[in-house]
Amino acid sequence: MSTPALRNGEVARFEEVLGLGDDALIAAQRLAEWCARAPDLEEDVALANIALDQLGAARLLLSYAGELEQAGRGEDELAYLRDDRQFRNVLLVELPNGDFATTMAKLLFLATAQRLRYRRLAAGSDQRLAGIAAKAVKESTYHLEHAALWTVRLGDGTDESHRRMQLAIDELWPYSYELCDDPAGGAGGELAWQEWSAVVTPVLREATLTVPADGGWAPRGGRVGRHTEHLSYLLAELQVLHRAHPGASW
Amino acid sequence: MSTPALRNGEVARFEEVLGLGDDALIAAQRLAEWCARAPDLEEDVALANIALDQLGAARLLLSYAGELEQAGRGEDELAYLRDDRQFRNVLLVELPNGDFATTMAKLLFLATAQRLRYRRLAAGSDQRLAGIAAKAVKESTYHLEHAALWTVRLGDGTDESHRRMQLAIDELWPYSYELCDDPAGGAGGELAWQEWSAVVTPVLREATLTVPADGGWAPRGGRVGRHTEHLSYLLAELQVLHRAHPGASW
Amino acid sequence: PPADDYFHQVIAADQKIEPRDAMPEAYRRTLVRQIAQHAHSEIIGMQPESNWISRAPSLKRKAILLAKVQDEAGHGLYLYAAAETLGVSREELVDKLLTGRQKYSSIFNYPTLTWADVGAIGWLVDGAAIVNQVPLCRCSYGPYARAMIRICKEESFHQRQGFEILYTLARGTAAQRELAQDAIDRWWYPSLAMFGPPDSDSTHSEQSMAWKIKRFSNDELRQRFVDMCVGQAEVLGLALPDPQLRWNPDRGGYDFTQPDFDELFQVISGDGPCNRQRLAHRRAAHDEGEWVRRAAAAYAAKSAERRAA
Amino acid sequence: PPADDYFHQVIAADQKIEPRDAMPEAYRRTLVRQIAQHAHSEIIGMQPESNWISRAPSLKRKAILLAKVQDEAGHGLYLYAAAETLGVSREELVDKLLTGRQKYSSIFNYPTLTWADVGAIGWLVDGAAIVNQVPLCRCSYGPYARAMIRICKEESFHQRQGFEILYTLARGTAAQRELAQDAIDRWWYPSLAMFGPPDSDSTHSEQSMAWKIKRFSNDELRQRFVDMCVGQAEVLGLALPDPQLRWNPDRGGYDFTQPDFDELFQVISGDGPCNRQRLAHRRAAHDEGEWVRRAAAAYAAKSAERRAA
Repeated sequence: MSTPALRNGEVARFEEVLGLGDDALIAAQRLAEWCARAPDLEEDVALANIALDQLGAARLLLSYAGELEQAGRGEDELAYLRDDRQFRNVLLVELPNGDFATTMAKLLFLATAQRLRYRRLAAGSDQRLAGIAAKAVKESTYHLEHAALWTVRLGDGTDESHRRMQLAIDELWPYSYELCDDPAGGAGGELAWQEWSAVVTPVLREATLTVPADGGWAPRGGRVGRHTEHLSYLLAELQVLHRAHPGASW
Repeated sequence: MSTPALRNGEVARFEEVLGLGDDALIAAQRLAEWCARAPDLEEDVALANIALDQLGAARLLLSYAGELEQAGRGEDELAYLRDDRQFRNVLLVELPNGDFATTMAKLLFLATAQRLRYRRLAAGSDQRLAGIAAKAVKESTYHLEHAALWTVRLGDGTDESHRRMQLAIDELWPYSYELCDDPAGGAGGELAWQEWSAVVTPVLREATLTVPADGGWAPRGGRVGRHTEHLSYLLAELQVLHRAHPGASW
Repeated sequence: PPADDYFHQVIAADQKIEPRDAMPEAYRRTLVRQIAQHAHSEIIGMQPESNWISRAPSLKRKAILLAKVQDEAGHGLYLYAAAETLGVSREELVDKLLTGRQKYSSIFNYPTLTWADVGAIGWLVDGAAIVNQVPLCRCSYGPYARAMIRICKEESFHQRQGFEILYTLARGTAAQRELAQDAIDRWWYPSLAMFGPPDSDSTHSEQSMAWKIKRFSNDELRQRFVDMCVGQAEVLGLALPDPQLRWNPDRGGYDFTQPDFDELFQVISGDGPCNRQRLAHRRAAHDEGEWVRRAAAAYAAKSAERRAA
Repeated sequence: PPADDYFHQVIAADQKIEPRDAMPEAYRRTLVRQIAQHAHSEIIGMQPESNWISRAPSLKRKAILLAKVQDEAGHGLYLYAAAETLGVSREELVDKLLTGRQKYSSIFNYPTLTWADVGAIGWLVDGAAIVNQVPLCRCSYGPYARAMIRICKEESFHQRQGFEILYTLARGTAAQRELAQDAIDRWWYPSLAMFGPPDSDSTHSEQSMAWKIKRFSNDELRQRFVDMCVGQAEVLGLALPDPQLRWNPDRGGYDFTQPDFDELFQVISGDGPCNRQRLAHRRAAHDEGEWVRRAAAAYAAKSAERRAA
C-alpha cells in the first residue's frame, strides 16, 4: 500500500480517500444484500437506492484514490484486487446486516458521519474531493432521513420493534468511535464524535430509545486493515468472479 | 473436461470417479459448516468425524480421477480450480444445511446411496477403486447408522422435532432420484432407487414418519454440471484462498 | 345493460376503459389475474438477477445490475397499483402469490448459474418480455396501458444492457466467450416458451383479443421474437442453439424449433428447477418483514392519534 | 478433621486425590472453576479455527484442521467429565459460560484474519497451552491430571502442525511469507499474556501451588515459553516482534518485553475484539440445538417406557 513516490501528505490524502471509498463500497455491498428481501417493496426500492448512492460515491472516491496513488490502479483494481488486510473501511460497515433494525442503526450511524465529513470536504481546498463530496452530502442527507424515520418508527412502534431497535443501537454504539476517527490516521476524533452524537442522540430520544452511555468498549482497526472476521467472507464473494478471470474486461 | 487421449470407456470411468469424489467433497464441506455449532458436543465430534470420512474419501477419489484423466491434475487441482459448471456432484449434497433435521435427512439419503454404491464397487473389477470403496463402505455404514438414529429420535421425539423431520424428508425426497442415477451418465438407475428406497423406507417408518409418494418432481443436472444456485457460493468460499495464490504450496 | 353498452362502445372505438367505468366482471377478473401475474413476475424476477449483484465482475456492472433489479421492484409497484384500481388490494394479491393461487412467469424458475446468465436474461428474457408487452401499451384498460408504457421504456434499456454484457463477453477471453454461449444455450428455449402454449392450445386468448387486452397471438409474438433475435445473435457472434433455424422466404420469417411445451407445463405446474426456492425465498422475506410492517402501522396509528389529540 | 488430614497426607505424598476422597471445599471449588474454564476454552477455541475450515487452501490442510477442531471438542468432553466428578453437571457449567459467570481463555477473543493465523494459533497458542498444561499432568486431582495427559499429547501434535503451516508459508511466495510474519506479529503478545498477570499481581497462585494444582508461577512459565519460541522462530526464519529480545547469560534465559497487561485485563473484562461475537455464537448454537436435545430426551424417555412395558 505504501507508495514511495508519494510524499507524506499525499500518502495521508490517499489513505483518507481510500478509507472513505472503502466505507462506501462495503456499505453498498451490505445494503445490496437486502435486494429482493426487504420488508416491503417500497423498502426494496429505497434500500437499492441508498446502495446505489454508496456505490456511486465509492466509484468516484476509489478512482480518485487511484489517481492520488499514481500506481495505475483504478476503481476496479482497488475494489477487486486487495485482500481484507489492505481494506481501510471502518468496522461498522462490514458487520453483518442482522435484522432490519440493525441495518437501520448501521445506516443511521454511517450516514450521520458521512454527512458531517462530506460537508466539511465539500468546503475544503481539494477541489476534486470537494466536487465528489458536494454530490455525496445531498445523498447522505437522504440516507440519514430515511434511517432516522425508521429508527423512530421501530423505536416507537411495537414492543417487539422497540426491543429490536434498542438492541441494535446498543450493539452498534461502540463502533461509532472508530467511525468518527480521522480516516487518515488513528484514533482521536473526539470533537467529531460529539458532533456525531449531537445528530444521533435526538433521533434516539424521539424514538423513545435509551441512549447508550458514553465511553466503554470502542473497537477499532479498520483504518489500519485490522478487520473483523466478517470482511474476508464479504470480499471473497465480491471478488470471486473478477479474480477468476485475470485481466478480463466486463 | 473431455480428454481426447482417453477412450470412451475411460472417460466414463473418469466421470464416474469424479462424480463420486465431488459428492464426497461437497458433502464434507457442508458437514464441516456445523463445526462449533452442533446441538451438543458429542454431535460436534460426530459430525466432524463424518465430514472427515467424506473428505478422506474425496481425496482418494479425486486423486484417482486425476490419474484416470492423465492430464496432470491432482486432488487439489480438481477441488480448487474447477468452477461449478465443471463439478459433477449430485444436487442433494450442495443444498444448504438447513436445520439439524435437514442435515440428518441429507445424510441418511446420501449415506444409503454411498453405501450401496461403494459395496458394489468394492466387489468390482477396478482394483484401485475397489480398495477405496472397501474402506469407504465401512464409513458409510457408520454414517447411515448415525443418520438413521437421529431420524428416529427426531421423528419419534417431540411434536416439533417430528414436524421438522417430516418437512426435511419431504423437501429432500425429490433429490433421491438423481442420487441413484448412474454417476457416469444420465438418468435411469431405477433399480438402484428401489434398493435405496428399501433401506430408507423402514427407517422412516420406525421414525413414525410418512414416506413420500414415489414419482413427481425429480430435479437432476448435477452430473452434467447444471447445479443449483447454491454451489457457486460454496465453491467461492472453498476456493478463495487457494486461487488467491496461484501455484503456491501449502 | 346500458353500462355494458358503454363498455363495448369504448372497446370498439379503441378508447380506454378507466377505473370508474362499468365493465364486465369477466373483463375485470381477467385483467386482475393478468396484471397480478405480471406484477408477481417482476417481484420474483428480482431473485435470479440479484443472485449476481454481490459478485458482479466490475463496479460499473454492479451498479447497472442493482439499478435494474431496483427498476423491477418499481415495476412491481406500478403494476400492483394498476391492479388496485380494479378493486383488489396488494395484500390480497401478495397472499395469492405466496400461497400459490396466482402464478408468475415460469422463466424465473430457472437458475442463474453464471454471470453470463445476467446478460442472457437481459437480452432474451427482457427481449421476449418487450415483444409481449409492447402491444399491451395499447391495451384497452387505461391504467394497465399507461403502466406498460413506462415499463417498456425501461425494459428496452435493460435489454440493451443485457446485450452489451454478452457482446463484451463474446469479445473477451475464451472462457468469457464460453460463458456467454453456455448461457444462450440454456436460456433460448425457456425464452421461446415465455410466449405461452401454441395458439392451438391457448385457452384465454380469444376473449382477451376481443377485449383488446391481447393484440397478437402467442405464435405471432414468438415468431416476431425469433426474427428479432437472429440478427442480434449474428452481431453478438454467438449461436442460437437451434440447427433448424433458417429463413423462410415464403413466410417472410424464420423457421425454428418450438420449445419443449411439456417442460413448460411441468414448470408452470410447480416442478421447475427453482419453483420451490423462489417461493420459499419470497415467503421468508415476507415473514421476516412482518414485524417491521406491523411496527410501521403501529407508529402510524400512534402518530394519527397524537395529531388528533 | 481426620478427612482433611487424609487429604493433606495425599498432597504431601504427591499422590492423587480421587473423586470419592474427602477434600476441602475451597480445593473443590478452585478445581471446578479451573477445569470448567479450561473446558470452556476448548469449546470457544473451536470458533477462531473453524473460521478457516471452509477456506483451507489444500484438502490435506482442511482435513488436518478439521481433525484438530474435532480434538478440541473431544478435549471439552474429557474436561467437562473431569469437572463432573467434582459434583457439578455439564449443563450448570455451560450455563455459567453462556451467562458470562465463568470465563474462558482470553486468547480466543482475538480474530483469525488470515490462514496464517491458523498456523500461529497452532504454534504459539497451543505452544503456550502446552507449557501451561504439562505441569497439570502432575496435578493433585486424579481425573484432571489424567485428562491433561491425554490432552497434552494431542496438543503437542497440534503445535507441530501449526509450526508446519508457518514453516511452509515462510518458504513459500513473498505473499505467503508476509502472511506468516503478520500473523506472528499479531499473536505473539496475546500468547505471552496467556500465562496470566505477573506473579506480583497474581491472586490465586499461592494456594493453588500449595494444593499442587499449580506447579510453577505465571512468570516462570512465560519465561519457559519465550525461551522455547526463540529457537523455533529461528528455524522458521520469521521474526518475533520484540526488539528487546536477547539472551541473558546471567539468568540463563531471554530478556523480553512483557505483554500489555492492561489490554489483557480489558479483554478478560469482556472488551476484546471478539468477546461478544464468541459468546453470541455459542449462545446461538446452544439455542438452536435446544429442540434437538429436547427431542433426544423425549425419545429416550419413550424408549425407556416401552422397554419397561
